Amino acid sequence: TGGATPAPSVAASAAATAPSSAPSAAPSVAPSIDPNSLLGKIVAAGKIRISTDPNYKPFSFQNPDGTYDGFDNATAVEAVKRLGTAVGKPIQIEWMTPSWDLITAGGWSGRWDISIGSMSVTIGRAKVVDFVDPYYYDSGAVAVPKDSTVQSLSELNGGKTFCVGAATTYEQWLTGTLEIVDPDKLPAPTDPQVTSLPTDNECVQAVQSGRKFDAIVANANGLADQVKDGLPIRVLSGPPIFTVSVAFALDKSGPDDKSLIEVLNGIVNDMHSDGTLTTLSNKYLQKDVTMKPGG
Amino acid sequence: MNGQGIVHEIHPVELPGPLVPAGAEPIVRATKIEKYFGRNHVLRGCSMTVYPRETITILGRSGSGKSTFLRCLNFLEEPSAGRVEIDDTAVEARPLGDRPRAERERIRKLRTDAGMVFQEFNLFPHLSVIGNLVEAPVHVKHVARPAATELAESYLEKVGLIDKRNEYPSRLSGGQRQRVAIARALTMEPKVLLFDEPTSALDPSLVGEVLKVMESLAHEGRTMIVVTHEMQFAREAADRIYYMHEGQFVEIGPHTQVIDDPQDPRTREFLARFLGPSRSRQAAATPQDEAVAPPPAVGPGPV
Amino acid sequence: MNGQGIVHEIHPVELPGPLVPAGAEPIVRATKIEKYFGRNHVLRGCSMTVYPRETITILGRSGSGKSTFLRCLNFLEEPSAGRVEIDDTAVEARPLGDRPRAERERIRKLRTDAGMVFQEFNLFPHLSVIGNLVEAPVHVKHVARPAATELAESYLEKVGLIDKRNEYPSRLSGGQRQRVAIARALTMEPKVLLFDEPTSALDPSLVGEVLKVMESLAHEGRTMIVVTHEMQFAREAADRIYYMHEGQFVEIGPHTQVIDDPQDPRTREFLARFLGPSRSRQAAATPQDEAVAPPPAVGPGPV
Amino acid sequence: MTSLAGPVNQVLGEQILAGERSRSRRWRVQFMLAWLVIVAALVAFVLITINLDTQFIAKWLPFILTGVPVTIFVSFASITLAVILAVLGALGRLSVNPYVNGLASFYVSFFRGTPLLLQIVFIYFALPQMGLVLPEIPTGIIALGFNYGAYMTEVFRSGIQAVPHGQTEAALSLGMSGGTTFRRIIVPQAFRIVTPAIGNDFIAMLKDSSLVSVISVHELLYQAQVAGRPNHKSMQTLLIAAMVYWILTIAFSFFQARLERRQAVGDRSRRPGSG
Amino acid sequence: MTSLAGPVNQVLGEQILAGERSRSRRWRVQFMLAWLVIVAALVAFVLITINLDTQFIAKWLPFILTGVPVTIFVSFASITLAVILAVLGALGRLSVNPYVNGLASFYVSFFRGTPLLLQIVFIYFALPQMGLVLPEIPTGIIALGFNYGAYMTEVFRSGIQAVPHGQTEAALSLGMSGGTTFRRIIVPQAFRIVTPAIGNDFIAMLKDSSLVSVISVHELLYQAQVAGRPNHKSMQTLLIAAMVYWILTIAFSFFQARLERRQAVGDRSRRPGSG
Ligand SMILES: Nc1ncnc2c1ncn2[C@@H]1O[C@H](COP(=O)(O)OP(=O)(O)OP(=O)(O)O)[C@@H](O)[C@H]1O
Ligand SMILES: Nc1ncnc2c1ncn2[C@@H]1O[C@H](COP(=O)(O)OP(=O)(O)OP(=O)(O)O)[C@@H](O)[C@H]1O
Ligand SMILES: [Mg+2]
Ligand SMILES: [Mg+2]
Repeated sequence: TGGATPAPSVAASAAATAPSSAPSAAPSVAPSIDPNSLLGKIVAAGKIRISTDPNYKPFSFQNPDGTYDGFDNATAVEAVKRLGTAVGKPIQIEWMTPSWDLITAGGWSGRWDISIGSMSVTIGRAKVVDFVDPYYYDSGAVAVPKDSTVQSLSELNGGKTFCVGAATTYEQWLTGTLEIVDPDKLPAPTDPQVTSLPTDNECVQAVQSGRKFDAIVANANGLADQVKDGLPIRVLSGPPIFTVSVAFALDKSGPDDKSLIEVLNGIVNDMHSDGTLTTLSNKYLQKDVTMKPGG
Repeated sequence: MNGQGIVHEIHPVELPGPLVPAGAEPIVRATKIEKYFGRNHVLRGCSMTVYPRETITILGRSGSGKSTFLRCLNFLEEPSAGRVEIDDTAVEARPLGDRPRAERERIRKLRTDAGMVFQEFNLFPHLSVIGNLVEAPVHVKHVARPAATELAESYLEKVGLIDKRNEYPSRLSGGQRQRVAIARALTMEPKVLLFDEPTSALDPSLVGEVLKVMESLAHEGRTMIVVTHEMQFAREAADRIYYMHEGQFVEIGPHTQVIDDPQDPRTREFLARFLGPSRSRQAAATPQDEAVAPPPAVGPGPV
Repeated sequence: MNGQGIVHEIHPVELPGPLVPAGAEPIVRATKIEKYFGRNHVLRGCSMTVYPRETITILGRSGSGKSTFLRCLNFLEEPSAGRVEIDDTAVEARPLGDRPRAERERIRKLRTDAGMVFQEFNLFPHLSVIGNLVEAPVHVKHVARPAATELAESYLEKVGLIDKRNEYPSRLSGGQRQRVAIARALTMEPKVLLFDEPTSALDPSLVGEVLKVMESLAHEGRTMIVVTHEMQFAREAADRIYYMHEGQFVEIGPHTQVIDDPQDPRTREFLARFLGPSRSRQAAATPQDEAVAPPPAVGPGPV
Repeated sequence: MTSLAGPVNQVLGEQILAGERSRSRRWRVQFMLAWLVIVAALVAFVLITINLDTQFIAKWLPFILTGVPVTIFVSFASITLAVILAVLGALGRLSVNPYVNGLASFYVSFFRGTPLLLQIVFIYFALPQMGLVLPEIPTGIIALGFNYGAYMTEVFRSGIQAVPHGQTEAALSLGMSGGTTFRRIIVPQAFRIVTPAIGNDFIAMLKDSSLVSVISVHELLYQAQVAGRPNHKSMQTLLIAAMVYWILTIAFSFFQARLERRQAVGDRSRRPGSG
Repeated sequence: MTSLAGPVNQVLGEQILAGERSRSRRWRVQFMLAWLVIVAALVAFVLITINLDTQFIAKWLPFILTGVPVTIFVSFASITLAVILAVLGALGRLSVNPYVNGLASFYVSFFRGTPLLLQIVFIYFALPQMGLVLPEIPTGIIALGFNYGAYMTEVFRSGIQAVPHGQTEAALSLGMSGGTTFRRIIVPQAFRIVTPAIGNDFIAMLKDSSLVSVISVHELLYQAQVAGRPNHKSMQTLLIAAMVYWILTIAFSFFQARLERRQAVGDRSRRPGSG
């Protein structure tokens, strides 16, 4: 994977003001934007409403001063800046924070324009939202309580108890409803007893408070972050349970989003190729997650 | 219903009282009032003729229909049949409602002409005494508030409560409340006053003050219809008494007839029962007591 | 407080009534009862001596402290000072509470000996008539339920309500309720019955039935203390009358004295006021009426 | 003398009764019509905007309905716990003992003063720290029970206080002890007074029990979400859940109204105004 | 004759008063002591089990508290909307018009029959489909207002019905029209009757307003979660939120109690039992 890119530390806010030294291969948008398309509406308003879930450190969180921060948010800020350049008009960001269930369910009724919030690309979701090209690749991992004797995934077969965040791909993986385009996913433990709490943070907290779960399934980076913070869990070693593309998502039932997707595809690809995403990944995750594993 | 055919006939025994000028026209004509509560036939063709300046008392057992009759007079209860005419405003029963607007207005006129005083006072607790009195003149008759206040004060004076003008009803005694209720009815300057057992809810020691006000009203020649159990009031203040039995007036006449010498067996039985076994002895007991106690009894009266 | 020093002195005017056998010991001794409500000094050293088989009536203006005195007798109201002794059970005032268990038991004994009948009946609405009567014998005296029921039925019979034994209080008239309340008190076979205006909450036409029961109790020689406004009852049934004025008994004696020939100016004023301007004329009015009506009036009584 | 009373009209009463009956029948029909129209409009709106997938619904409905018994069980168990706590709480709030009273008043203040959602989460995390690792359903029941218990404490207290003081006086004057008076005279009457409130609280509980879905209790709302999410038909499944809640509420309200009417029969006085 | 009355003991009353005062003072002190002990025990429990990070709290407290004005604003606005809807609803429920009555009864049944959380989500997504794209806060206010309005409709209705019928009769018999009677006689009395209920509903609303966090309204609970979760200190931030809710509730309860006492002064009758 591409750890070779130089990693200049760029804060999310700084990223917004950083000169886009990268070659802008984004298609210069035609002056004829359909005013009824999503892009047209955004340009007309000069504002884009981005949904994010600031309960998802290090991808998305808030600072004590209320500013939004994290890998997702920094990416969004940079992408919107480039969008502004492409349409020749600066675009403001309005952050929206509906609960995660509401974002993943689709049918946003125009409440917000786009989700830039670590949404994994699944076949099910693709039925209700349109995805932009992936901006990073996520992998799931299994953690066990620190004092657990479990060492490998196979030991969790047969009616063990699991805790996951509600409405996540990890819950879907456990319940056997996860359908992703990427083929390499490990088989889930058999007959899992699943407890789904609002986020995986609650799972860790539950373990901390003395509730007994055999394992927690969550985002590998998030779990790593929690281990770093000294929480009483241990991540099982071994290959990720699955890896999945993560992308910006737009509501399928909303206004025509083809032109916007086209522009955003260009922008995301540029941000890949000019190293911006890698830089941000290194900053927030201390590793590069923007390259397709094995790709 | 078939109201067109209703003609008010004055029954021979309905002779006007002594205060009524000869040849005066009746001010209240209630004609063949019927009232059903479901299948319960509570009023059975009650008619009443009242002349100006008369005080009428309705007597009768509990449940005989006295209150219902009084409430039919100002359509607080919708009669099942019959007609009420008060001072040229006539309204006929429409037991199934749906009155045209003009008729609803006539009912309001009729109610304005017939001031009612309830057993339970029914003062407006959120208004001061003076507020209770001026509310209706201001909002019904559209009298200017200062004029209404002046009028109200004159009636408060009459019932002896001018010093309570700014009190709230909750801070008055029962007797005072009832006097305010009377003043409230008077402030609308009604043609006839209706009283439904105005002293029954009062402590025995507070009854007197209200009866005094009512007697003074009777003596100054106001037209009043009074349902009461106060035999003494009926005897002293009523020009005529209507005795009701199971929804019918079975005896009508002055107290010298209805109370002191009832003709109808039901009236006679009522007076016996009503006064109760101990009270009925009252009249007879006094002489006996006098016989026992050596000095001639001065009676319970003041000196 | 300083209860040790309380000695019950029988005031010279507290002569036992005519039914009391000579030399009988008093059954109720209330000694120097004081009662404060905050700074309001409601009872000011009230003493009362009651002999077995006596009927005592307490008269007095509204607010003079009659109910408070009665309620102090069975400690529904804690006296501020004084002592109550009923049939050898003596309890002294402890205005600040904290009685030892034994004394609380004595109060219960005292209450069991003094049956109380309230103005508002206070029947237990969730129990049938018979349930109301047997509840206390079963749970206080631990009488077996069948025995209690038998006793209860005998008293229901006495008040003429045996046919209502399984009714619920809500389905009785006021007069019936009060008679049940009397039967309930009787079923505990108390030494003395306390009545606090037992007829004030009743419709005038229902007063008679309750007074009748009370009179029969008086005549069969039960000890009773009755607060009432029914002058007629006081006159006919009371052996002695205590007249209370501003928390003190200011006149004590038989009705021939207290009602018919009051000595104390306050008693005299009360009787005048209480009977009210119209009622005070009653005694005087009857002869006048007789003069007007040619045939000698048979009065309101039945034939 | 001529009769004072005219002939009695016997037919009139029946005529009026018939007229009143037909009027009230017409009224009820129109009332129901109004409901029908509104429900139809709502259904139309939903069909237009949500694009119901009937096949999907038919497939998942049984799964969603498995949440109903859980919802009802949790509600029943919670209301039972709440009643017990409320009786204790009300006794405490009426106690003359300052410490008992203080404890009860603290309980009421605390559980009424903070959001139920927080209480559920707290209790979920706090119980294990006190060494009590209960499964999710009992945990949810405890949280709901404590919360509603606090509200109902006040209901019970006011129910006890609503029993007229004359009842206590009558019982005491018959020689009953304070305890006997309370148990035999006050409590039975207070219970009658508070039954409607308990019914209402149960109906409210039916819906608030949906909050325990956050701690993974598989009740109605949870099941609806689980069915909807992976298939991205959340709006449809939630709508179904809403309908089920509504039907449950209507059913229980109906049941409650009948119960109250039945209770009231004994209470109604034969003659209004007689005491 | 000898005086029937003995000497009047003037000191006794003052002695008793002083005794009663000192007793009630002692009681209050003990009561507060009980609270203090319980609060101390709670704090100790929290400190032991949660391991409060004071530095973290100090850093995030301002962030969390930014939710307080939102919570208060949303609650106030919602209760205002609810009162308006409840007045209309109560009028509808009392209307003799079967259609109006049907509409009002549907409104009450529907909004009381389904969970508030679902209503918030539905209204959030349904309004834009009806062409009404309101921001989140107004949307939340509408959802809360409609829900509480349904509950309060019944409160208002029973408040209006609690005004004794004699009041209506007195007004009508003075010649007032139905409208004047309602406006000038019934409504002022009904409002007094329902004020305590409105106060209680406002306090309940303070806490239920936390549910609008799901539609991106940054009120107190939301802020607490956002501060806590990513830093793995949810318990601490939620605890802070709970404290703030509790303090708000106590403050408003206090305010409400004072208001009610003030209102009650005029109502209290001088002599109990006289009518
Ligand atoms: N609103 C009502 N609905 C049904 N029945 C009623 C109603 N009002 C009165 N009645 C019945 O009508 C009859 C007459 O009642 P009404 O109140 O007129 O008697 P009353 O003569 O005034 O008695 P009282 O002296 O007790 O006041 C009674 O049988 C009563 O039960
Ligand atoms: N619980 C109480 N708290 C304070 N004051 C009271 C209380 N009960 C009675 N009082 C006052 O004590 C005085 C005497 O009241 P009480 O009820 O004994 O009078 P009463 O003679 O029975 O009058 P009535 O004939 O009206 O029943 C009154 O001034 C009354 O206001
Ligand atoms: Mg009547
Ligand atoms: Mg009294």
